[in-house]
Amino acid sequence: MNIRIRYFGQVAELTGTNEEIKNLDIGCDLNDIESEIRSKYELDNTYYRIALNQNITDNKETMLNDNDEVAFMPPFAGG
Amino acid sequence: MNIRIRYFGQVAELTGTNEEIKNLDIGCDLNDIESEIRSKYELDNTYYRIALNQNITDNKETMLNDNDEVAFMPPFAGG
Amino acid sequence: MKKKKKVFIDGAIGPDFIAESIAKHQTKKEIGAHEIFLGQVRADQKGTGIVQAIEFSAHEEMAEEKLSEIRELAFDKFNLSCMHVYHSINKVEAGQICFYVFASSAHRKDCREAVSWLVDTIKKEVPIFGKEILENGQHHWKSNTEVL
Amino acid sequence: MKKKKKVFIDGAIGPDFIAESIAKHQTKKEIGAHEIFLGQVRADQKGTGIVQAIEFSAHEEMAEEKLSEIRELAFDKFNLSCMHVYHSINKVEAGQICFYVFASSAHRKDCREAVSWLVDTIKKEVPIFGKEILENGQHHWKSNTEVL
Repeated sequence: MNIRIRYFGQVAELTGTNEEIKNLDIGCDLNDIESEIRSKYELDNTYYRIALNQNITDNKETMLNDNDEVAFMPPFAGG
Repeated sequence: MNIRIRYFGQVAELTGTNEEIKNLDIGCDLNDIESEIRSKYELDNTYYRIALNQNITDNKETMLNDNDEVAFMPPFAGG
Repeated sequence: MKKKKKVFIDGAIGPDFIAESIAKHQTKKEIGAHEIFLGQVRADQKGTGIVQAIEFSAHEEMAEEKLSEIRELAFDKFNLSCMHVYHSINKVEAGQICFYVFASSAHRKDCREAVSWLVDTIKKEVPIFGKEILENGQHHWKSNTEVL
Repeated sequence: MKKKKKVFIDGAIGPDFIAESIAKHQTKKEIGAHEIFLGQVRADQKGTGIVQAIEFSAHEEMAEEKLSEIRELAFDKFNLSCMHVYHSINKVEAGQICFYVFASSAHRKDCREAVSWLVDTIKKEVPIFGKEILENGQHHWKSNTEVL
């Protein structure tokens, strides 16, 4: 299944890209994708939250579906 | 002594004038002037407060001095 | 001797006047937040008629003195960069703006609380009077003691 | 299907834009009070440099969706005639306006409380990001969790 991964603000600066598509096996959850991204881009010291299909979630056991959007978002700074 | 009497808003509408000068005997207080004005213009059913020299006061025993300003002011309506 | 600032504006306060006063603050780069209150004349039903305009009058010297005291108090109470207050005198039609309070500060809490306090205090303590002219030719005297 | 309103403005929000949106409300004669909040970019010291501009970015679709929910909630919570929210995207220089919240109601309490709630809620819940560009060429990432 294809997952669209998007990076914003400081996270995008660290990843060097705004988005990428990952092809994952069915049965993967948010934990799986987060671990991969964290180690690939060395995000261990970066503060971010994850939005799955535009909703912030802390439940990393959520199963992913084809065409899901996973967004890595640093602290909000509007206003 | 001369006292400057000023009327504002609804009070001025009832008195038909914005101001007048009254010549009073030394020793008169706010009570004296208020009674005279109330009966002259029939202000018994009119809500107002009095400012002596631009300060609202409820102390009607305050003695008046030459050139004092006594203002009859209805409820404020700014804003 | 307190500095008296211009407070009264003849007739309605125009949106352009507000825009100009906002623009003037763009050189003040320590400001992070502006809070603005605008009072607009409402076409309320009053007795048998609808308000068409308010004719404002004031004890101007006393109002300016009082506003200058209120301004000093606000600078003491809140951490502000700037503060401006304008009120209409004479006729303002329904739908037009008659009262403009503007405060600026580094952070939003100060200007927010200042504007809220300024609006309430000015309505209560400044000798401004308002004759509501109704469409049917009658009039009604506005009073801030009726609705707070 | 919620109606999405235009939220993002490319670059600074000009005083003229604000004046126009005030002027548009003068036909609404049930309005007695407008409350406005303006966020302005501050030339803060950040580390070794001074903020010269902020480059805003956002998850725009998510931000618009979130703002549309916040707008609906505000209409439920407060008795409002109108409400408008605009935020800059891309570069805004220090001294310029990047955030504009406007609410109107018959009486001042509603629009005052609404603007206060809207500003706080939007800063906390809407995915907008800000890169503070310093005069010395470095940059710093703005975060609303630092100062509330």
